[in-house]
Amino acid sequence: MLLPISPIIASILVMLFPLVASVLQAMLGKKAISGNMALIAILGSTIISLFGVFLPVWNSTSLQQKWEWFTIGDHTLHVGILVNNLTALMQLVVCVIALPVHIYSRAYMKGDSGIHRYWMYLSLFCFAMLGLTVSLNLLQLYIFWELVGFASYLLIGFWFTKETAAQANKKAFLINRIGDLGFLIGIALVYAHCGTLDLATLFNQTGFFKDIDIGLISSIDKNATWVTFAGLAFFLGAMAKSAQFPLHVWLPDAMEGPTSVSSLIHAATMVAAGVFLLCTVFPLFNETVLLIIVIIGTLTALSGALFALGQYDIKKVLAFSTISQLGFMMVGVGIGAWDAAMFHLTTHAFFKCLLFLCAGALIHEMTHWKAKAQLDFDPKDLRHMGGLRRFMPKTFICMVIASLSLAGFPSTSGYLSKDSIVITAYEWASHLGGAYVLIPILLIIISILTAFYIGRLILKVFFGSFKYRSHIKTIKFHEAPKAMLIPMVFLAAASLFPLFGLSLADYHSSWIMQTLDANTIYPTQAQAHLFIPALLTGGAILGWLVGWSWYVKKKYPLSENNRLVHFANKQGYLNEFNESIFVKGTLELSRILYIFDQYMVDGITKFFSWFVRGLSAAVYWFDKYIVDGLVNSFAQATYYIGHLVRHVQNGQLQGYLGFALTIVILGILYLIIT
Amino acid sequence: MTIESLLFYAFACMAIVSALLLVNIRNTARALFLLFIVLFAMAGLYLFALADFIAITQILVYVGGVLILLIFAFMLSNKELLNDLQSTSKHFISLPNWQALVLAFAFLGVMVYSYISWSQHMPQWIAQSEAKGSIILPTDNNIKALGFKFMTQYVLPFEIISVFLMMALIGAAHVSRKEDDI
Amino acid sequence: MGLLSILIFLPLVATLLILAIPSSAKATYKYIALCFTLLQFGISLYLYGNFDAKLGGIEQMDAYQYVEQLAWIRMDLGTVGKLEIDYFIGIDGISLPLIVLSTLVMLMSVGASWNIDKSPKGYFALLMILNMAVMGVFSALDFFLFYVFYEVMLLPLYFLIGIWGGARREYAAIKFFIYTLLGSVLMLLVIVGLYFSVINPATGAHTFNMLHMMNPANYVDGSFFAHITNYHEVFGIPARLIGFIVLFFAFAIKVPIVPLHTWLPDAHVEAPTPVSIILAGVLLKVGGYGIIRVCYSIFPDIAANTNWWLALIGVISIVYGALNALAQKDLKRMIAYSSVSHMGFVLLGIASLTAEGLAGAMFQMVSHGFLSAALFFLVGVLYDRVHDRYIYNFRGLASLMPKYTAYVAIAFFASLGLPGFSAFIGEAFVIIGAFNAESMSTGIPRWMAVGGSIGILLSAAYFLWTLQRMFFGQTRLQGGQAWQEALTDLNTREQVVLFPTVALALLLGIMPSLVFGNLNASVIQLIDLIKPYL
Amino acid sequence: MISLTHFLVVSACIFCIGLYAVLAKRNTIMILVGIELMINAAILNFVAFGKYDKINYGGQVFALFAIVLAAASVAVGLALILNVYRHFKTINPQDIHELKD
Repeated sequence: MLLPISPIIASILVMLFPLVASVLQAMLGKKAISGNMALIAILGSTIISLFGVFLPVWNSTSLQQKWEWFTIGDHTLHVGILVNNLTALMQLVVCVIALPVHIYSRAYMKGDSGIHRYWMYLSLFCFAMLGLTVSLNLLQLYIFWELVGFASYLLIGFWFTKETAAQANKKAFLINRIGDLGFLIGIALVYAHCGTLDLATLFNQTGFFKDIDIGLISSIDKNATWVTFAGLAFFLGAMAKSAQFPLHVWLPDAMEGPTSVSSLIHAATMVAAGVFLLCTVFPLFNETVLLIIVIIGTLTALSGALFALGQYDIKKVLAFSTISQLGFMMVGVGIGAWDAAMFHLTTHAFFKCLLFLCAGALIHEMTHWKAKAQLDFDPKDLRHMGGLRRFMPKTFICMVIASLSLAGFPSTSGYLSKDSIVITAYEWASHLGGAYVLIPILLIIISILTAFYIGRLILKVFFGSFKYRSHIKTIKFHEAPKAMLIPMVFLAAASLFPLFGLSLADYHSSWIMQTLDANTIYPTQAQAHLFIPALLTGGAILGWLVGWSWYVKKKYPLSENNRLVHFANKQGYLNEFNESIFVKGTLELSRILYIFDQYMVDGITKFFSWFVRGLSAAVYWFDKYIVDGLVNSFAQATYYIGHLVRHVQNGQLQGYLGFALTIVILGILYLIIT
Repeated sequence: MTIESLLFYAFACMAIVSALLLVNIRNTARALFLLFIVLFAMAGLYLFALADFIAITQILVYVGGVLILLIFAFMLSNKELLNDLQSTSKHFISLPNWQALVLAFAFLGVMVYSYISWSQHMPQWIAQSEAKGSIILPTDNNIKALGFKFMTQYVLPFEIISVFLMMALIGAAHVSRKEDDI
Repeated sequence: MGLLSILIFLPLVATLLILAIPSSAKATYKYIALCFTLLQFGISLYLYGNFDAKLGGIEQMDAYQYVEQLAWIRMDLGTVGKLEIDYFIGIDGISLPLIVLSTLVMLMSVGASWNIDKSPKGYFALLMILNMAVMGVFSALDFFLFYVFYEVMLLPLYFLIGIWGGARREYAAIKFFIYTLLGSVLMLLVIVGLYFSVINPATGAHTFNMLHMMNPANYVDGSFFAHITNYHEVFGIPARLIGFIVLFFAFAIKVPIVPLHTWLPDAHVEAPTPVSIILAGVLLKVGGYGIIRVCYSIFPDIAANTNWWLALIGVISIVYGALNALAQKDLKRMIAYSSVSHMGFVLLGIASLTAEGLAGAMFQMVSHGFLSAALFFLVGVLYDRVHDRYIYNFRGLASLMPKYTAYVAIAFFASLGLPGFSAFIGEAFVIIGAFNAESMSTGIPRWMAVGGSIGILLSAAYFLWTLQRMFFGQTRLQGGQAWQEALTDLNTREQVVLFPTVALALLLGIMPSLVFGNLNASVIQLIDLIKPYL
Repeated sequence: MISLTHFLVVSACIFCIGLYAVLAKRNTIMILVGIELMINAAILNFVAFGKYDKINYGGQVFALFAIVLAAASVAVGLALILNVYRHFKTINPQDIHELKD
């Protein structure tokens, strides 16, 4: 025990610090714009998380505590804290990533008019994310799950006056909603069949790590239809959150948010929550679901890498890279190597966060320089950069380290974790045989593609020549400020292998893998540990050489209007497809339904009222003209006769005479006839 | 066809046509002159009924008195009628008032029908007087016979009608006097 | 005079007081109304505080609390028997949350009525009569008394919409009136039928007592609605089924379900803000309450057989209402359709016949009660300022009215079921209950639950779309500079009205036991009542 | 020898024309003229039938009476017309339909 409090209390504190900071920030509003509260809170959280939760729990014990929440019917739901290896690791990763991002944000967001909101939202996100990691109850987890989505919504739309940002956060939330529905359905299915949502009751309090047979879940038939459906439902939730194909479309758009936010939420932590969820409920998955996870994961990795190739927006390249890497993690879960997935999640969190922070630094400086030089261009566009290594050498080094890690270059953390997934996938495929081999082959290709697109990014940004070189002499191009560099350097250090294990090449000896041992059923294949890393590294170097000749030496073989490039740049026209099919379809349906409602449903009402009014009018007509008409016609006949006679009595001599003579004639005629 | 009947038809036609014109003409002055023709034609017709004295009287009294009176009354009565005189040139013949027309035709029909049916069964006194030969002949001295009758058989009605005529004339004069004279 | 009676008849005192005070002192009316509603709210909180959560209620007379029973009408009808109408009130776990909700919503609506200047005397008098009727409906246990309150509720609403409403107020008022009257007239027939079928075991006379109607033993053998020995059929349909359908129809109009909902958008759009608040906050709940208290409790056998259809109607209402809301351009109409969608959850939850579903439905009613009230109030705020509600006429309000935007955003997110807010608990448990129904074999297939959950997605779509369209982006207003000046941020009064609802939404979202605790026993009791017929 | 019927038909024609004038004319003087026509038609009848009454000479005597009466009636009639015109400023019988002043 490093701290005199139990890990449970410690993890509650870890959660509460950011919440308190967020509430305080909300109450103070514009009076507190320094962000000190948020920083102190996350610092406290990090320290407590490391010393109060992670170190006592890691590889030694797992704890849970619950409090009654409410009773519904015969079931009582609890809220609680579950601390085991998985949750403690996840919590620590979130804290450790969040801390540098907070420091970085102080410089990056300086001077923004809404900065008080920024700190409030960021703290809210940290609270939700940290709460998500240690939730005991699935419903509780779901609540935090949506809350992180909400915080992400707020942060994506931070610059809400920008139309694209307002569109992007709506899109992000809606697509996440689809996943949330899946999650909710999964919860409902589990509740309906197991009667509890308690993770400890369901999967044993250590999660499933060592004793997979103890939890309640072991007593159910894993091949039941509902298990498949529940697994798919949970996976749907994870798909949306972790931006899996085809629900990944929100993530590139989410880059509308501040870059610091992108690095924390949309690269390192929140998007990884899907993977974390799958690891949490892993025992629930049966073969079918796992296979689907693998396929979707591979598809995601492939499409992400392909789309990343065609992007010009630096953040979008990184966003697709994130999608691609999340696909790797999904494959890891799908092949049963969730330990590798978690490992990759951790390493990815560091180097991807770093990549984003570096990109943020670049954008930050580009924007400043642009403002000073009074030029108008998109500061995020790769085509406007080039040769920046001379002006921002430190950023360059950090970014290169992160890129090497992403590409899986030996001696970086990425090398360890990515190889662990690819090699395990190979083992898995060779165990199963047949068409399963496609998966590792695809993964290798994707890895090489990864190396290529990140190489493209580095080469385009830092090598070659700056597009606006003529201006550079008069207006100096600065290195990023210290407050931004320090977190970057820290993360760069964390992206190298020593943090995760002393062995430079053997991922098995990494402490994460040692503790989170997934007990995969298929045999290890020694030769894979040799040729796959060699293949990957060789492929990466080859890719960089090609990239060098293409992007630095300007021997680019493809035209910019190449259809493939367009396809990748437009993200495979998925957005357009969604827009025209789902969005337009739903809107059209709603419009049609409203017309239906107005004219048919309400029309029936109106028809009835029309009918009743018509009927009453008819009855009134009958009454007026038939019933009353009989009475009136008597009166009228009398009146007419009177009127007729009155005509004779009109005081006109000729009239009198004519009338008299008429009567005479009639009399004579009568006489003649008789 | 004898000359007598030809003349009769001519007079009859003249009377009827003039009368028709008389009622249909708009111009009152012309109508009054047409009345003059009608009265003459009627006097002619009386001759065919062997009433020479009546015919003479008709011309004297009507044409010489009544008609002159009418014309004078018309001339004296108003400038509205004179206006009417001027404005009538457009419509030489006025549109008939259809109720009156119907009534008039009805009467005509009834009368003609009754005459025709009646001519089959003449009243007895006509047959008797024909049989006795007590019908007026063209050779008879009507004026003398009338004089006798007025002075003998019809003396009382004659006197009454004389007084009546005087009363009427005095009354007419009284009625038509200027009101200021009272 | 018990506390419950005081709660019911306090507004009547307020009405008399308002009528007695001459019009020259019309400024006092709103303070009188406020005082009395505050007092009512206090009483309801007291009732809530002293409520024994262990007692179930439903058909057990001694499990009701704050019961008052007085002979009201006793008439010897000779051969027909004795007419027995009681003044019989009491509350159980089903009515308690709704009574507390009603007093709160009434308080809100008085707060929203602060600027009424068109004949305030009549307005507040009618509002208070409405208040009395609502309290009466939620606590009456004699069917005749229930019906009286139910009808009394209509009249003030008709006038409130018809006199203080918008441009097409007469149309809307008449539509509303005819629709609800249609339901209640049919209900009267069934009430009479039930009266002649049920006898009070103590006196042997026919009775209107609802609790006696819930006990199968009290039915006269061979009577029209008799439980076991029933040979009566109307057009080949069993009499009890007819009775159930007619009662359901009456309450379904109130809920409202698709396709009996068309009065709602019109009434809401034309009604003044406070009346919209009451309509959405309380009136719709009368429908849900009636289905639970009357349809399900008196006809449990039919309820068990028809729940598939009810759930289907619920799902259709959810999806249909949500899609219609998506097509709206008038903010108020959109919220009105969202009410249809959200009340569909209530029906789905009730029809699921599981404890989770029923409790979720009750929770949803409570949550929707003050959230929709808050939403309508927020629309009213905008309408007060510029007399326009057309969504396309606004843009970028967030820069102009930050506080207002914050409240709108919170209310929207709370309504779309963001966890941490009350609507989430209601909707989630309705969905969970509907899923659970298959395990409990109550006959609700799971695709209905999935269909219902699509409603949650759609509700996010229309709320977020509105938020993005009206509040985000660069400020651009239809009315130009004039609007820009007119659109001031929320004032203190408005914040005082809004803050409690938002706080309550958050509180109930975090501590749902505040509601679940009291109604759980009643829900279990109701399930036990229906279970034998499943 | 002209038959009696001839006279009667001609007198009927004249009578009807006079009748029409009396009923249809919008001028009191023309009405008076119509009356004269009718009287003349009557006189023609008197005269025609009088041919068969040689003993009393009734036809011709009464024809004379009738002529005298007609003259008197015209005199009185015209006097009335003038008076009426002075009073009503019109001689259209249709405008003269009030007995009171």
